[in-house]
Amino acid sequence: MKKLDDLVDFKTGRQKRVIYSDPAIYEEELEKIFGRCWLFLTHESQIKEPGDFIRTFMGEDEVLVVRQKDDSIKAFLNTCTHRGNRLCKADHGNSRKFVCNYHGWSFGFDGKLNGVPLEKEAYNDQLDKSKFGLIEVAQIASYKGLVFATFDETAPSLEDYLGEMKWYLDIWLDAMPEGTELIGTAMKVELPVNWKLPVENVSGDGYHLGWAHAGAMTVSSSMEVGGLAVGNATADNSGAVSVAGMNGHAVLAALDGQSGYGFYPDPKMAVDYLEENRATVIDRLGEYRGKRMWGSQINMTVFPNLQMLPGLNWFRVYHPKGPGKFEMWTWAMVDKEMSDDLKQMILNNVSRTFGPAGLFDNDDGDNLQAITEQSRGWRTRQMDIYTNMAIGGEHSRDEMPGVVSEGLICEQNQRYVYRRWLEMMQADSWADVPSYNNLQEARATEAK
Amino acid sequence: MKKLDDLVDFKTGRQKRVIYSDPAIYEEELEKIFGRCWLFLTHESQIKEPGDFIRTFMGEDEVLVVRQKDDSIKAFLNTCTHRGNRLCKADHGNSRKFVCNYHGWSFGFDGKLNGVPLEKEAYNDQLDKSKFGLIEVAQIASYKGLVFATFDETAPSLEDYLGEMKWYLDIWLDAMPEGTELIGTAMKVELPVNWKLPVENVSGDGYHLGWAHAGAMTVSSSMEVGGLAVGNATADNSGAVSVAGMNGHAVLAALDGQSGYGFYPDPKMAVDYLEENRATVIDRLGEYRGKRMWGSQINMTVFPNLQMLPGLNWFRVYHPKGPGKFEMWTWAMVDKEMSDDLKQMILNNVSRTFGPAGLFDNDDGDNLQAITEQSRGWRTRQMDIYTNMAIGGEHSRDEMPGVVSEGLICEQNQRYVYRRWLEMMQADSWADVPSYNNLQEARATEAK
Amino acid sequence: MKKLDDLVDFKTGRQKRVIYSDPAIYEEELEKIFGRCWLFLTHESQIKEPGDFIRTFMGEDEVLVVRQKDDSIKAFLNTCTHRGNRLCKADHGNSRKFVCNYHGWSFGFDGKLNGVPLEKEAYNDQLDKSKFGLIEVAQIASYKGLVFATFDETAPSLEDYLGEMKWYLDIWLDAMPEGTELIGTAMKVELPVNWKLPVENVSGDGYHLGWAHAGAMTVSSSMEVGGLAVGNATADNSGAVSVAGMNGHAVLAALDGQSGYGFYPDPKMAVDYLEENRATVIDRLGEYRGKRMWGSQINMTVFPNLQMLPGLNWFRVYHPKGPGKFEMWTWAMVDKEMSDDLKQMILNNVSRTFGPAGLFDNDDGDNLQAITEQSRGWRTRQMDIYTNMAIGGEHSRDEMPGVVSEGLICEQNQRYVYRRWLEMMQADSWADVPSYNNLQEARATEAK
Amino acid sequence: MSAQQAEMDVYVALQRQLYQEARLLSAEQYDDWLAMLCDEVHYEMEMPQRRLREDKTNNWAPIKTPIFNDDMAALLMRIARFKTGFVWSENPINAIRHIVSNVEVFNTEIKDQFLVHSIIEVHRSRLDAERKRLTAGRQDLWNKTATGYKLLKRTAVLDDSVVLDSNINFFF
Amino acid sequence: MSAQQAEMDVYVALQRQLYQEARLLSAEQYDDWLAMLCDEVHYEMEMPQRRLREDKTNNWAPIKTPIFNDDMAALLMRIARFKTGFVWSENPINAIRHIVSNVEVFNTEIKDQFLVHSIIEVHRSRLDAERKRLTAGRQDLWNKTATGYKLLKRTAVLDDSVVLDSNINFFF
Amino acid sequence: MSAQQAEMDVYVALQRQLYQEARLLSAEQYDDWLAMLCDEVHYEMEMPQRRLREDKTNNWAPIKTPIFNDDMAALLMRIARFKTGFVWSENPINAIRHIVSNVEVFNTEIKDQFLVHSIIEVHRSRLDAERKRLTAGRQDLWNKTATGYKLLKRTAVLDDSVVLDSNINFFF
Ligand code: FES
Ligand code: FES
Ligand code: FES
Ligand SMILES: [Fe+3]
Ligand SMILES: [Fe+3]
Ligand SMILES: [Fe+3]
Repeated sequence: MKKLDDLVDFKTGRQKRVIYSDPAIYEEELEKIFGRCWLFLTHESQIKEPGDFIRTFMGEDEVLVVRQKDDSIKAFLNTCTHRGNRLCKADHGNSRKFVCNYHGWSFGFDGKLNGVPLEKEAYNDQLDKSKFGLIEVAQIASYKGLVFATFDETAPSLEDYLGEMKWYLDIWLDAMPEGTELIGTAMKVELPVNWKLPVENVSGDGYHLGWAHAGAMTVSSSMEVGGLAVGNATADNSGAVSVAGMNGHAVLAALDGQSGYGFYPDPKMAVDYLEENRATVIDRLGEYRGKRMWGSQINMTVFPNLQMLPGLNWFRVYHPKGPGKFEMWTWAMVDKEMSDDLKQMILNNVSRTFGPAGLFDNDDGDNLQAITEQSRGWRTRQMDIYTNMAIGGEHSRDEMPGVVSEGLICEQNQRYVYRRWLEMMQADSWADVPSYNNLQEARATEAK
Repeated sequence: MKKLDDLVDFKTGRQKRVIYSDPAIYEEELEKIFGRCWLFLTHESQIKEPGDFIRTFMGEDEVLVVRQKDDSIKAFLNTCTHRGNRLCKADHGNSRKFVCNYHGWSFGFDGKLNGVPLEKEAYNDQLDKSKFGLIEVAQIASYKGLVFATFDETAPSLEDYLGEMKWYLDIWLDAMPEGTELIGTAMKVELPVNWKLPVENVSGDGYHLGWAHAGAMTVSSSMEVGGLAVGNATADNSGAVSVAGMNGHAVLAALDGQSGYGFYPDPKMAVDYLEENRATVIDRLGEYRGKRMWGSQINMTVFPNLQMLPGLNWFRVYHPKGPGKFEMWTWAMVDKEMSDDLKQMILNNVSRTFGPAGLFDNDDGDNLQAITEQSRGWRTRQMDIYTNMAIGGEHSRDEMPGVVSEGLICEQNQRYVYRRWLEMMQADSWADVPSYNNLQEARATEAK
Repeated sequence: MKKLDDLVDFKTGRQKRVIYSDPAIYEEELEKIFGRCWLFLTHESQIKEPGDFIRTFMGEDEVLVVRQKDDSIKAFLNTCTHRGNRLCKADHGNSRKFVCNYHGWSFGFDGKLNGVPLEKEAYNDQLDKSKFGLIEVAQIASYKGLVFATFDETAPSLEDYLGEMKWYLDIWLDAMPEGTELIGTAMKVELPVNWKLPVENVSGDGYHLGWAHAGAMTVSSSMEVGGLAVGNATADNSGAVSVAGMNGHAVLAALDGQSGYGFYPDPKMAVDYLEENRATVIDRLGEYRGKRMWGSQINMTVFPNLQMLPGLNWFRVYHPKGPGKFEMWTWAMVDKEMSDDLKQMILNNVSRTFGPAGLFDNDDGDNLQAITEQSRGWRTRQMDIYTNMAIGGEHSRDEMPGVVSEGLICEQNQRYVYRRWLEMMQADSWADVPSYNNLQEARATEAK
Repeated sequence: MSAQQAEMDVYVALQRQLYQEARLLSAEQYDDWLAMLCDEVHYEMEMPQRRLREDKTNNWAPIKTPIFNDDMAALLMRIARFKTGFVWSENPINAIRHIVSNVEVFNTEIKDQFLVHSIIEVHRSRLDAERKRLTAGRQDLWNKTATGYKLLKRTAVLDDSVVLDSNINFFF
Repeated sequence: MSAQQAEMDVYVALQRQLYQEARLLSAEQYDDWLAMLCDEVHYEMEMPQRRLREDKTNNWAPIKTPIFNDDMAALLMRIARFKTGFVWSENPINAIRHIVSNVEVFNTEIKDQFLVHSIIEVHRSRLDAERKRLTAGRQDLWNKTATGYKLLKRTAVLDDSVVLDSNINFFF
Repeated sequence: MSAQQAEMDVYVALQRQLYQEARLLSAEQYDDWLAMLCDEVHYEMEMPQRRLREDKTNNWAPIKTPIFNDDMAALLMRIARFKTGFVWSENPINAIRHIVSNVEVFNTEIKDQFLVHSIIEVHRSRLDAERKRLTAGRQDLWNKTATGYKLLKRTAVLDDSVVLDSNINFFF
């Protein structure tokens, strides 16, 4: 699909609108991106006991993620190998086995086909059950609690896939000794929007906060966040950074150590927790991350569809449902050490800010839907749109990996996300996909 | 469409899931299958009087089936030849003529264009009305009360199309001297399911009964049906047969002479009727069919979309509405000789078991919908599914035509239905479509 | 797309049904017809003051039409040039500027990008705002109050595009000194219908009035209209004409000078107005148009999607929403001179006859929807339909431009509309599109 | 809010009246329905506009665009049309259901005249599987008369800015 | 119309009864629901037909096609099926809501027996984002007994000629 | 079922109260709505879960996931946001209708405190032809006070496991 070349231009930050509406491009995405990348499945804390399972999606494919007896985790296509029925209709739960509703084939939660009704009478014992176990994903792995899988056995290891992003992920996943957990269940919302638009937004769009969310910020902001102001009257980019160029992953980060709770109307309880535990975190992550980043407002994007806001404790994955539709699943993720009261307070605040009735979340839907709709008209779809803010500001910092620009308000990250999108779409296989696990290399590439 | 070759494999009973979701394959089906095969239109009993009509579908094409003055039956596309308006919006009824709502062109119920408003003033009598009659189907014919039509004038005769299936159809259509009739009106249900899935199911899937319908069987089964048991705990295949290889038509039959009413909670009235009339039936159909088959639980499939359960008195046709949608129309069919009380009792039971709120029917929808949905995902759609039960058990029996396997629980029939599907899809014309009206020939073919 | 050749045959008045349902043909229409033709945007009276705007569509593209400070009118794609958000969500109103909801970019109502939040802090003043103004249409122009635009800068001038149709448009637009105005707001209705069907209908289908609208005519007709009668029992074509061959534009006209109000139950007030002002109109338009046409039942069609009924004071535009869907927007258009009472009476009557609950309009929807649906079936879609009424009756009249046939009941106009459709669809550019601004020429062309 | 709620028996009676009216309309019992109307009845519904909250200028559409703006004569004409037998779009009958909810009844300055708020949803089953649904708010004035409650005025507001049915061959 | 409206307290009581019945059905409290039925209850819903108004001939479907045509035994059988635990299509529960409106209550010739009209809409949330909705009219006979009002007969009419759900694992 | 029905006048009064509340919410008359709430009001709606009936383990989501979990302060904050004039998604107004049905009223152990069940459907007309509809069940506690009935607690249950609107800029 060389024609893709003119759809995205990294140097100028240009995109053609058709990438948000064209069905053929979307089909290609299902194969080249969702069929190849490591996709988030669940957090280990959601499936603690053997038999605990969650039903989720990889692209449009439905999968069951199940905790095994040996504490390992497996993921299967949620479909019976006999006539293809959906195997499990529950969103999550605990089950010793999965029995198909159509003919009663019974699969262990290890995916093995254990029971076939009338195996003797009807199949004359000729059925080789070992050939009809559930279909597993090609690779599955965890990074500090987060479980990912890919359909592509040639995909690089999860560690390599995450690359330098791990340094940032650790700010949340490895800050406290006991690590993190998701609490409650997913808040699921379906939007008539192309899946790339929310990813673009959270990956780097600090610019919209002061305007699109002016109403919410007015009533619920409790402290300054990375130099943002209601109505974008002013902005101070000195205390924050945009970081990208890490295999499509990206980070937006304030550097004050507290502003993550800036959108909570009453963050005291959370801020106290930060300061009580900061010493521990500095021990584990060092001065810079422990002091300046832990607790700050940070947006983390793991390409292609996982986004997290430590501090705010917000955690979200997107499941595409067609070129103009996706489901977003949102959770609160917390440190296990937190008190039950603090966890409840955080869950309430995550819901109140970015849940289905969230003061902030309710500002974004119409904008993203409108962009999707405005990528369809015959004339409009030919238009280019741009993420060209602060082009040329990219540099590196010794204290952190990745390509850096100053401030939360800067479109560098979106440009790098779209570059990765193009790289994946144009590659015939993983062999053609560049790795940016080494910053020099990455910069070299840009130089070109 | 040679690529179809790898979509269905007769020998191993394999199918690719994409046949249940791909729009291009569906378009091909409309032309190669619904555009060529003999399709059920109505039962003669539904349109007794001249002018009686029913509005139905052949594939997605809407047709009017009308009883003529000379008692013959005609079928027309339900569309005006002027600007193409739908001609009749009623589901059925009696009408002397069909007048178009748009400009008032008036067609006799023989399809002739009789009246054109302002023919003189506006058309200056230049309109050759004989050229604007309603469009008739290419061929129409009845077999013992069942009216079929085809859009293909090169299609074989209905008799040849049904072939050896007639021997089985007669067990219902020709058992009693006065023959059969449909009572009541169609129970119509729309399902988000590919049309082949219910056909596959009823054609040969005795396997799902004990499991998928365990709840219904528990409360309403009144006698043993072909060796089935709730939960498929056990099964006895000795008293029943699966029969296929007859131009895609198939039969599933118990051989006890009563079990057709086994799913009626209180079948006494119906069973009495069987025994009172069995002598007559033996006279007409001979010992074997009269004793062992008449009254038994039997599933009959006339390729591609008509299915009947004599005994249970259930009669159903499927109208495709896209790759992932169809309407199913269900009736009760009875012997004309039956008393009004028995007919009413049968109608109530057909509705209660397999109607829109049927104890049994309500178990199938979700399974078939799930299979359809699980044929869409990028990864899942690449999966194969199998109907490989009891492969190799095919044989012939002197007492009955067709390829036979023992028992109701056996996937032979599904394999033959998909083989026919592939034959129709690959044929450029009827000339390329093999006929299996001679068993030897049929077996020879398999041998290959 | 030469294959289009067999889709429409001008000589015999034949069309293939697939033009009403095929998605590829529709995509082609968006480019070749809605992407090239002059499309109606609004009436100048709807946007009187600087900053008055209306949100409307050109094909499926959303545009803002805005009155400028210098009283000129501009039209912009209703989409932000930053990330492509919908700019204005109001249907109409008055605004000094359009501020995007996503990041607050602020555009003047002249389309200039005036304000970019944090232009200095975030864009480092590197953003060339002059390059990010709103996207204007290629050409915009007015004809006596009606504002049109085109996306094609190579399109002929509006005057040339309208050609001889102007002679007819003036019967309404230029009859009275102060000209016309739209009153009230658009009555919007969405129909599951192909957009060409209502255009065909109003362009020349006097034939359906007596039949399709028999109920409405029975209760609300107050005077004879161009020889029509309820039930099409009779018709007198002497007092009316069908006129076409004018670049796809068409006219259907009674010649009595009053029948325009024939569908108003109580037209006295309107008819009095006609006679009080007829002298003035004769002065301006001359005897023929002033006496015989002003006030008559007249259907005017401006290709491709604008239709007007002077007399009835009905005004309608169609916006396509896919091959099988469109929105129709209906207004009452009146002479500015009319009294407020008369204007209100007219608005009530336009609504009561052809509004969403209109006595007449409510008769058409089902017919047009049915034609659309009956253009989809595999067999039905292969059928041809015809507009072959009174072929050969075409002639010219010295007193009026265009190709003329006698009477309101005559399908000449539809044939010419479809000829134009084919010419536009087959043309690679406007250079290939024939002009019929000279009748001789036009006739010559037909002769071929 | 300041409006005063009607007595309970009046509230209940008018609630029942509205339900009965709905059933009559669904059953096309138009003569019975007409008997529920005052001779001076005014029946109106206007086309909604989507405008910016801050945009209060009146140079936009000073005239309201009616979907209905009927007096008794106009209502009789609509019903007469149905009775001609020529309204092909309603043959066969499109099964229709008038679903009424949120009935509120308040007193007015005028004795025996009551302000009635309600919501109506119209569900129609069209050909085969096609369905249509329209939702509207209603504000009525009902007069208590010797022969029962009679509708004096109905102002309905359609809850769509684009009408999503191809005809409105019914009343709200 | 000639039917005589029941006393206000009866009207209100039966309105509450229908709402309570709806909540019990939505909550699958079938035993509590059964306690609201007369032993001789008749529960029926038939398949709608679309026929031309002028077509009054009876050579078309003299027998009515039932969706439900149940006596107590049949209702008990349906409920017994739900209780087997083998109805896989209802596991997990499809969240269901029985929305009742337009309740009207009239006296009948029989003392303590009341004719009750109502409309019911059933909303079901199925897997993930899938929803189903069915609308029906109901005409009931309720008897006033020492142990409260009991349903004697229910005749429901589905407002679709094609059923738009894959099962009707519930009651209207 | 054992719960005891409230007196008829209380039932009718609270039915009217809920209809009035719905109209105030549809009209964005938030101050009037606030006047209907107790200061200690608790307003909650939680995200539904689809789980197997037999799966009673509690190692799944011991914490409930709230869509709303608001006290008066939180409600005031939501309303304050609407009043900032910066909520672009609600400008123009998305015509909204709060459709209330199945109101039931029961006494509680506490005098002058009533348990109220109801169903609410929210219909919104968005841009052009777009519509959204959400259905929910509600269980309320209302206190009878000198200044009328006041809402003490509302527990709503959304009838979808995936929210089918892009925002919930309104109350149920
Ligand atoms: S499809 Fe699962 S057991 Fe047959
Ligand atoms: S379309 Fe049927 S008469 Fe014209
Ligand atoms: S999209 Fe309009 S300002 Fe960013
Ligand atoms: Fe946002
Ligand atoms: Fe089954
Ligand atoms: Fe018309």
